[in-house]
Amino acid sequence: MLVYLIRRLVNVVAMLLVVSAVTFGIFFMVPKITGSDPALLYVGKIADKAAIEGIRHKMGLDKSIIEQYFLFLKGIFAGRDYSTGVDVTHCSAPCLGYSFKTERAVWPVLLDRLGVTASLAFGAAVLWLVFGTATGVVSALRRRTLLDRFTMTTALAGVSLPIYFTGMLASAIFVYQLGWFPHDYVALTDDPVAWFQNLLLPWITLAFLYAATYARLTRATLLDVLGEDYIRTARAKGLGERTVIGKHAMRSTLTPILTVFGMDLGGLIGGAVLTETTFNFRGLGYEAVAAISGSDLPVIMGVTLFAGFFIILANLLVDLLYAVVDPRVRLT
Amino acid sequence: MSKTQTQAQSRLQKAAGAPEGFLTVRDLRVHFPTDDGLVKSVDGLNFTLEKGKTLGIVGESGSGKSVTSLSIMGLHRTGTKRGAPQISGEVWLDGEELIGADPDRVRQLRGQKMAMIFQDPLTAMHPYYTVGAQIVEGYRAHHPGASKKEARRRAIEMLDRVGIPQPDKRVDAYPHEFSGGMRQRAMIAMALVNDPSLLIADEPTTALDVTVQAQILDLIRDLQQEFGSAVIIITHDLGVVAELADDILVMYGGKCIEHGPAGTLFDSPEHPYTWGLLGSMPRLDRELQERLIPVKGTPPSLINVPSGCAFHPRCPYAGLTGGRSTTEVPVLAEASPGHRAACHIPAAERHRIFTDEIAPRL
Amino acid sequence: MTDTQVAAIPSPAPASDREPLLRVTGLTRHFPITKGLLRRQAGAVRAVDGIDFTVNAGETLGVVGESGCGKSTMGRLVTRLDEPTSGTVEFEGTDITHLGTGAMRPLRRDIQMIFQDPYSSLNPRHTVGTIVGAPFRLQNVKSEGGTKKAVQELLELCGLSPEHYNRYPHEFSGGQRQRIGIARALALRPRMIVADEPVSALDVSIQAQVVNLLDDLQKELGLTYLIIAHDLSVVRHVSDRVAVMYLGKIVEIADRDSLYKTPMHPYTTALMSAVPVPDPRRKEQRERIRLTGDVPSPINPPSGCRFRTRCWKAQDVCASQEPPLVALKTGHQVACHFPENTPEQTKTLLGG
Amino acid sequence: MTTPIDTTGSAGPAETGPAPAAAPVKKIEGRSPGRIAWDRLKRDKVALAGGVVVMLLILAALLAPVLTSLLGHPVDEPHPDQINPELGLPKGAFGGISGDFLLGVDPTFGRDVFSRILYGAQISLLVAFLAAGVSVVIGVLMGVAAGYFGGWIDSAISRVMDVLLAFPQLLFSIALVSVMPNDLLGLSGSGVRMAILILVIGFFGWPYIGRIVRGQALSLREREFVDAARSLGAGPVHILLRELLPNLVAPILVYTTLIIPTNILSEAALSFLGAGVKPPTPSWGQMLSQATKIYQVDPTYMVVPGLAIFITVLAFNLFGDGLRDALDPKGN
Amino acid sequence: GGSKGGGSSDASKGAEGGFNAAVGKVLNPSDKKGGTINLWTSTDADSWDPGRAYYASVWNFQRYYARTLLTYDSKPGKDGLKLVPDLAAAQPEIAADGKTYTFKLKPGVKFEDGSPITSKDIKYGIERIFAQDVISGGPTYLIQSLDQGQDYKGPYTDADPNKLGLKTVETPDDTTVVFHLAKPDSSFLYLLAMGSASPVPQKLDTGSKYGDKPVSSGPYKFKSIEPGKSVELVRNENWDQATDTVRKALPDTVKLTITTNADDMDARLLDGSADIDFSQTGLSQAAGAKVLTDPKLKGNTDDAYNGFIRYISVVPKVAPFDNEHCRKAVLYAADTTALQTARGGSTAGSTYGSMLPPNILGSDDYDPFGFTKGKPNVEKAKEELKLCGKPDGFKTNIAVRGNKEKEVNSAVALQSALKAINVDVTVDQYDGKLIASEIGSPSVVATKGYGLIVMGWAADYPNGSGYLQPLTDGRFITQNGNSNYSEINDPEINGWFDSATAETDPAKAADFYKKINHKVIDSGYYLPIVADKALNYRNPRLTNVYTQDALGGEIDFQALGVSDGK
Ligand SMILES: Nc1ncnc2c1ncn2[C@@H]1O[C@H](COP(=O)(O)OP(=O)(O)OP(=O)(O)O)[C@@H](O)[C@H]1O
Ligand SMILES: Nc1ncnc2c1ncn2[C@@H]1O[C@H](COP(=O)(O)OP(=O)(O)OP(=O)(O)O)[C@@H](O)[C@H]1O
Ligand SMILES: [Mg+2]
Ligand SMILES: [Mg+2]
Repeated sequence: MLVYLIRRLVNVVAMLLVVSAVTFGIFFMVPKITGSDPALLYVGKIADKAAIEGIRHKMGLDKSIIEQYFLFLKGIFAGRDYSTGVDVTHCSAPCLGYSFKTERAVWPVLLDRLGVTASLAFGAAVLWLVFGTATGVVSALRRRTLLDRFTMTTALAGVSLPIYFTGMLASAIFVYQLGWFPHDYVALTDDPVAWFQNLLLPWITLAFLYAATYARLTRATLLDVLGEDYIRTARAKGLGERTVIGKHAMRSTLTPILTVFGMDLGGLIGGAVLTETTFNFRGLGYEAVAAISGSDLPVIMGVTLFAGFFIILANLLVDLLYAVVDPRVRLT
Repeated sequence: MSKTQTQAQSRLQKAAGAPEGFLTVRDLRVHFPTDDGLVKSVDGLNFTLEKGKTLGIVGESGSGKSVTSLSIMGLHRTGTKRGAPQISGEVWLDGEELIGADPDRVRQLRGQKMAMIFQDPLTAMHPYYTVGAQIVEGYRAHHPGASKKEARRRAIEMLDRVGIPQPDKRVDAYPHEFSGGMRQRAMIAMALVNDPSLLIADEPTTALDVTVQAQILDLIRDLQQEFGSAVIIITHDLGVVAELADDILVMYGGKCIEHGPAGTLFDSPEHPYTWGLLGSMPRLDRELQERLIPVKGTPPSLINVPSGCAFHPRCPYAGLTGGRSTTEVPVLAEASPGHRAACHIPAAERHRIFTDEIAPRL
Repeated sequence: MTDTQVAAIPSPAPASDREPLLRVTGLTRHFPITKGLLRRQAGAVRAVDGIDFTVNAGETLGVVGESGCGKSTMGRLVTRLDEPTSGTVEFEGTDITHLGTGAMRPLRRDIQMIFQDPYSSLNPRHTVGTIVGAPFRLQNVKSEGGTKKAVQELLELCGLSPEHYNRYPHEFSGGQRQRIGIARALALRPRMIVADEPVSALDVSIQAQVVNLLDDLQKELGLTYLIIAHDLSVVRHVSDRVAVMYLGKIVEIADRDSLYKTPMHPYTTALMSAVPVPDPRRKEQRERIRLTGDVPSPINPPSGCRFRTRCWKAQDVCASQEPPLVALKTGHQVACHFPENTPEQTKTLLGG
Repeated sequence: MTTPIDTTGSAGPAETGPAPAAAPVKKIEGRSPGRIAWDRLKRDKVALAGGVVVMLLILAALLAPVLTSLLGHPVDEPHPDQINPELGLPKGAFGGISGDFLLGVDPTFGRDVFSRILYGAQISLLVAFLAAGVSVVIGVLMGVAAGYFGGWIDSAISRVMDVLLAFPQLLFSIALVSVMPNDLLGLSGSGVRMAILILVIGFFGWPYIGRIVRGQALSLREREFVDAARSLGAGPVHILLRELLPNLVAPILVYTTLIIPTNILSEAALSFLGAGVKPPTPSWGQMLSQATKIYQVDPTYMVVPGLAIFITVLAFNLFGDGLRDALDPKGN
Repeated sequence: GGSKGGGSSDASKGAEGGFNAAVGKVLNPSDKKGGTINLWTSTDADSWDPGRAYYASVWNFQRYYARTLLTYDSKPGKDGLKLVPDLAAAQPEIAADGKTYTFKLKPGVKFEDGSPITSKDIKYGIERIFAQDVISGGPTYLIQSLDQGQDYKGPYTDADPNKLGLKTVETPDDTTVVFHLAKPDSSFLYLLAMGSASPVPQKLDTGSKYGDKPVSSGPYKFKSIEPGKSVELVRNENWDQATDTVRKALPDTVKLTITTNADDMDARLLDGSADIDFSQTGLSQAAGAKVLTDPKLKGNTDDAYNGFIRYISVVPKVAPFDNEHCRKAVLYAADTTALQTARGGSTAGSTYGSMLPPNILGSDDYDPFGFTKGKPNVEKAKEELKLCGKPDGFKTNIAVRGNKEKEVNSAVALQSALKAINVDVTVDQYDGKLIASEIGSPSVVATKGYGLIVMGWAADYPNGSGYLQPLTDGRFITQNGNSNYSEINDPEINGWFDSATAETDPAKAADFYKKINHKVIDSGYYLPIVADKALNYRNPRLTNVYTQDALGGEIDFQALGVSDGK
């Protein structure tokens, strides 16, 4: 088990290295191919050759890509120093880079944004997990009834709606027409009540999308499980239907759902790009889009890696969880 | 719709009074409505089984053996939902009718008075719970007063009884940690934990090797002798029924075509299909046959069951019935005491064919 | 007729002058168990662990044994669907052990295979015509009258209707599917057919049809069979000689009658006595030998004689020394330190 | 070998029994697997409805020029008379919907939304289909290779899929699209963007197909008909193409129809985030993106493309779901 | 809608307001101190370091905390274009050759830490911008003006012990600064009025991090800066009203809230919980529509010129625009109303006839092509096409920043207008971040055949040279980051610039700029789309509201007060 964990962690690191190398390669190579100079983005209206050279040097762009990548990695593990002109500012490990646009280390900014994204993701996750699985279960148990057809059609509709559309629609109705919800992010630590009120609509919107997926998934899985021999065995033992469903069927149903859940949550924490853009929440996704439109490469790199980290971490956690839930899985 | 019908019928039957036998199945019909048509999996099945006796049900794949057993156990889906079979007829267990009974009552009986062993013990056990937990669960479902500890003691005792070594350790193992034979033993332990008076074993050894099969068959026999329960053993292996059964019921196309004491049935089978079964089997206990005597053709569709005698398209002697076999459904008729067969061929003719043509080649 | 047939076949003993059709020596197949990212080998499933046997032209060798003892693996090695770890497979004196796909292709005409599962051995997306015609296409065989005609003849030969040419496998019953598989195997007129559990997935009544078909085809076409099965009665019915496998080894190999009448290896005895007999009256009288426990894992087979952990006759020597497969009687080889029914022992154990 | 062997057994007297007539194999005789699926699909009214809508959409997209000339106005033709010059919004109520402008006009230019929706459908469907094509080609090749050859090939391909799935895809896509050069491979303008969109969406989509195909190939490889082919001397190419591929057609078809709506959503999302095709080429996501600025005062312009996406995606999903049920051997 | 003025009873109702009430005059003049100004923005500042900022609103905001030798007067309209002494005690002494400027500092001016502001701090502040690798992003005019071949790299790498190695600026004593120019420059004083010429105390300089906490020389100092969230200014106790004739410093606190949600910000503006939009780029289209259709709300808005002219460069280096008639054909065929609508309608800008914006001396309503008539002149355009020798039209490309929706719309609008004369235009959107290497690179423009380029320009300092020189002076053409997209290199124009620069009288200089402007338009190098306006909402409770022309027509933040004292 411990060996497994260590191996998996090594694996996680390896995956992150690959992700970072690919991201790094692409974003640092592309300007070379297209012939645009990232340093140009940092000068004022009138570009002066010497100034560009200076900025290239400051950003380390005058080094080879390998060297740059190596420095980047070094920053992650050991931290890095950046000159401010008068002295140096230390970007401590894990230093995901330093934005010359905002003169800030990327990592603390991401941590800060994470609060927004995590609030959004976790709140929505609770909602969709509860409602999604509940509807899925009801639908599976009332299979082929009107209720089933109705919920499944709604679910399919939910899957088919782009979140920015539902988000806008919901905002148009509930925020601007009815004025039920406020519309700007407030940190939990600042004002829990406002935090809740402000997040409610994005939660519901996001949860609607995912709940639909989960309802479908739950229904399909539960129906499969209900066809399993061991469910028949449980009934043959004379167990009540409640026990059969609640204990035997649900346990097997929840396992794959938790897997998907872990992955979804991991992905979302890495940046709920569309939701944050729709609701103008300055989370990781929003930050990333902003960084992309501002060509703030260190931030793009940082968010990509950060998000990749969460996805991979979710992968690992899901695998571990699976091993806990399913005794047949041996972690070796 | 079918439910009301069933209830109406059951009320009628209640009036008719409980039959004598411990388990009596009367005119059991189980029909599955499907997209392709109505699957008549079981179509008018009758039999009686006494306590302490073993009934073997044999028949080809798809002849309705499993469906019958699930009906007795009340394990089919019920209600008017799609996919649920239409069940009619009666199943009397120890004076109680089950088909029309309150599902909750049937549930109470399940696992307590009647229990079942399934073919594939690996898929029939929940992979996430320990073997012990699954036995304990079955015990406590019918002994609500029993403490966890008590139930666990009982589980260990049962595992010991079915011959699992180190039961106090193995009780905490998961099904996948058992070998096939051990799993089937554990299944049996689970089924017997409440001392059921009826045990149904649906192909309990098909998934097992011969040597392990022999162990399991011995175990079932021993346990039956010990507990005196009624046992239904379902299989397509005539050898297995011969080992265990007192009575044998041969099913074909959802119907019983022959039913009688094991000895009689092997000695003087009445139905051409039974002859076919016996003739197709290479046997270790006999001199080597030159050729096997197969039943030609393929099993019937249960949607478009052949008219008249369902076996007639495969029956080499269908010509001897004067055309009745294609038009008239044969009824089970007593051939000798306790031995019934459903065949249009005149009894005398049948005996002649058997003694002259079949028996010498078996 | 069986007796006559056995007699008709040149008896194994003087066969030294004639090369057997198939000769297998020291055949071994270990499946490595790998671990971790680097695919480090952590052990091996010793599925087939050094077996020798021969099959003569025109005869049928049956192979029995419990699940997992390596029967199928052996069959796949012989047909070169799998590459042995060591040992050799010779077909008509040619060593085919390590031939590549291309070099093997011509030989494929001579060795064919019938598979166990009639549902999975036919590609559900191909018509019967395509399936049975595949050998012609793959081996580039042109038959006069065209492939279609040849296929239809084959179908008829196997008791199917030529009209089935354009149908799909799912439209057939298990027995019919198995016939399609047999027709495919026969297409190139092979010398030898390896059949892995050809009937165990079938219902008894259908099983007999297929067994008879195999029988008839052998007579008609002079085929040589290597038939793998776990059902001792079926094996007895179809074989001339029978090999009993246990945990990757052949523990006994003998003429059919010799083996069934006077089994020498305790495992064979146990196996036979475990077969349920379809005769209610005899169930009380029979003397049974009941093995306890399950087959040990082929990853860690017991030392010495592999059967010793379940053997009632086992002694110390069994744990330390592996018994060699030796002929204790003409045509009867057994690997046991304490064989039963040896010629010296009384042959009266089995009565009538 | 002139006499066919009597295989039906000769237990009975030869003269008895009618001709075997191959037993009653029911009436499903003669139906190919595809036929069976079609028969099942025909019974699924909802899926059929989805299919019909899909066909209509494709038709509408193909006939966009014709329909536009019949019912609308040229796609890029501005109608300043429809626009309030002070506000830049349609003069008429409901986004300027009128007999002349069936779905209203777009803000700023007063272009015919009906035409733009139709031409947008061309873009959406083209990108979605071609991207699906890219995913399918790569996914099938990789999946089959991994599943069939196993060993290190499988490990390597699976790793690549893991890494790809660990990428924050949306983020990465926007970033990638935004750094891609303007002209590429002789294409320019909207063509480049579409090509990039197709490649990016297609590329990130392949692991999903790849995994499914790999799983299928893995299980098919174990099927005995593969051994049967090998025992007849078939090489890997024959086995892959003739034996495995026909069996993969069903899952590939299903997942293609199911990946298309996902692609439509991806294209819309990227356009929404400003990384889609460039104006004046119309696209649904881009229209929604424009609508974000005015949806509080002119919701029609948001609702129309939103519904277009919704209907299209829903139709594809319904059809894909139905197709999956129809092709699923487990289905009743 | 309307204001939720709360309990305030007086002028805050906005009765005295009205549309454009703060344009050209002071609305609600008042000396009432106290309260908080609530500025909101949906775009964070580029930097609070005066040396590194380029956003107009940040320059405006800098007047709260960064004083300069001279600054623009607190007056509405053209009066605000005048430079008045701020840190300087008086206007500089300019040597007769026009090349030496001597300033005397006011006594008693202090930084927020109480230390006096000396001439060295001024010099140090100017030196910082020479370190473009550290202090990047801000205007660099002073480098061009003062480096004069020294190749000075800024104080951080300065060998001079006091880090005051720039030779062209002398600080003979703590209150005197002397600037030596290479040649006379009538724009020089404007450069000194930029925040980038504000004093920075060397001991408190934190280099590239200075923007985290700039040291105040003005009436307010930073209490907090939370990037992306908020900024708060509080009174600087060490600022002395007596030393400052420009600022009234009415509020106690100035808060800037940065939101990502522009809709939310507009909602807050309209309901009064925000006072004014910091970025002054105008209400969103939705809010604009709401405001304009409600007379009461409209009364709280100003729609002032912001100094930008949005234009399309016609590039003579790209055929067939080497032919003047082809250029003119495009200009005549352009539908300026459609172009105006594409930018958001009449509130977003007026159609305009030439290339010198209305707030700059020398501008007039010259309109030879009739752009302000708002109608294309297709007849004339076709005539020109014939003269050009392309009666059947031609093909060309229009380059536009992909991330600027209004510019894309403009390109599309021109594209469709030119169809009338068979000119087939391909819209080519490039990545807006890459201006410098796309349209800013003449070779790229040539290879990609960008005959038309959509852009906008506002002067960094309000005179003709600040506006026109980068766009039209041939000597300003660079290989990267070029702004003279039309690559106009006309000796006559260049000469006029020189004359204007040498001219110390702004009015006379303005005459030259007028000539340049007319010539540029006559030659068909530029198609002005609109003189930009921004429809901004102001809270009726604000006092001393006026738009400052030198600050890009923005409301002068530092003058604002609140009537309700909150
Ligand atoms: N839920 C169901 N829906 C439709 N048909 C069913 C259902 N369950 C069983 N059947 C059909 O009923 C018939 C009898 O099935 P049953 O399982 O009883 O056969 P069996 O005799 O047990 O065969 P086997 O030996 O293969 O287990 C089969 O044709 C089967 O297809
Ligand atoms: N590809 C493989 N990789 C690893 N182990 C294998 C592989 N194929 C077979 N084995 C193992 O080799 C042993 C022998 O398998 P084989 O299939 O030959 O047995 P068998 O005698 O045919 O059994 P059965 O009667 O169940 O078909 C088993 O333990 C099996 O698990
Ligand atoms: Mg069954
Ligand atoms: Mg096998």
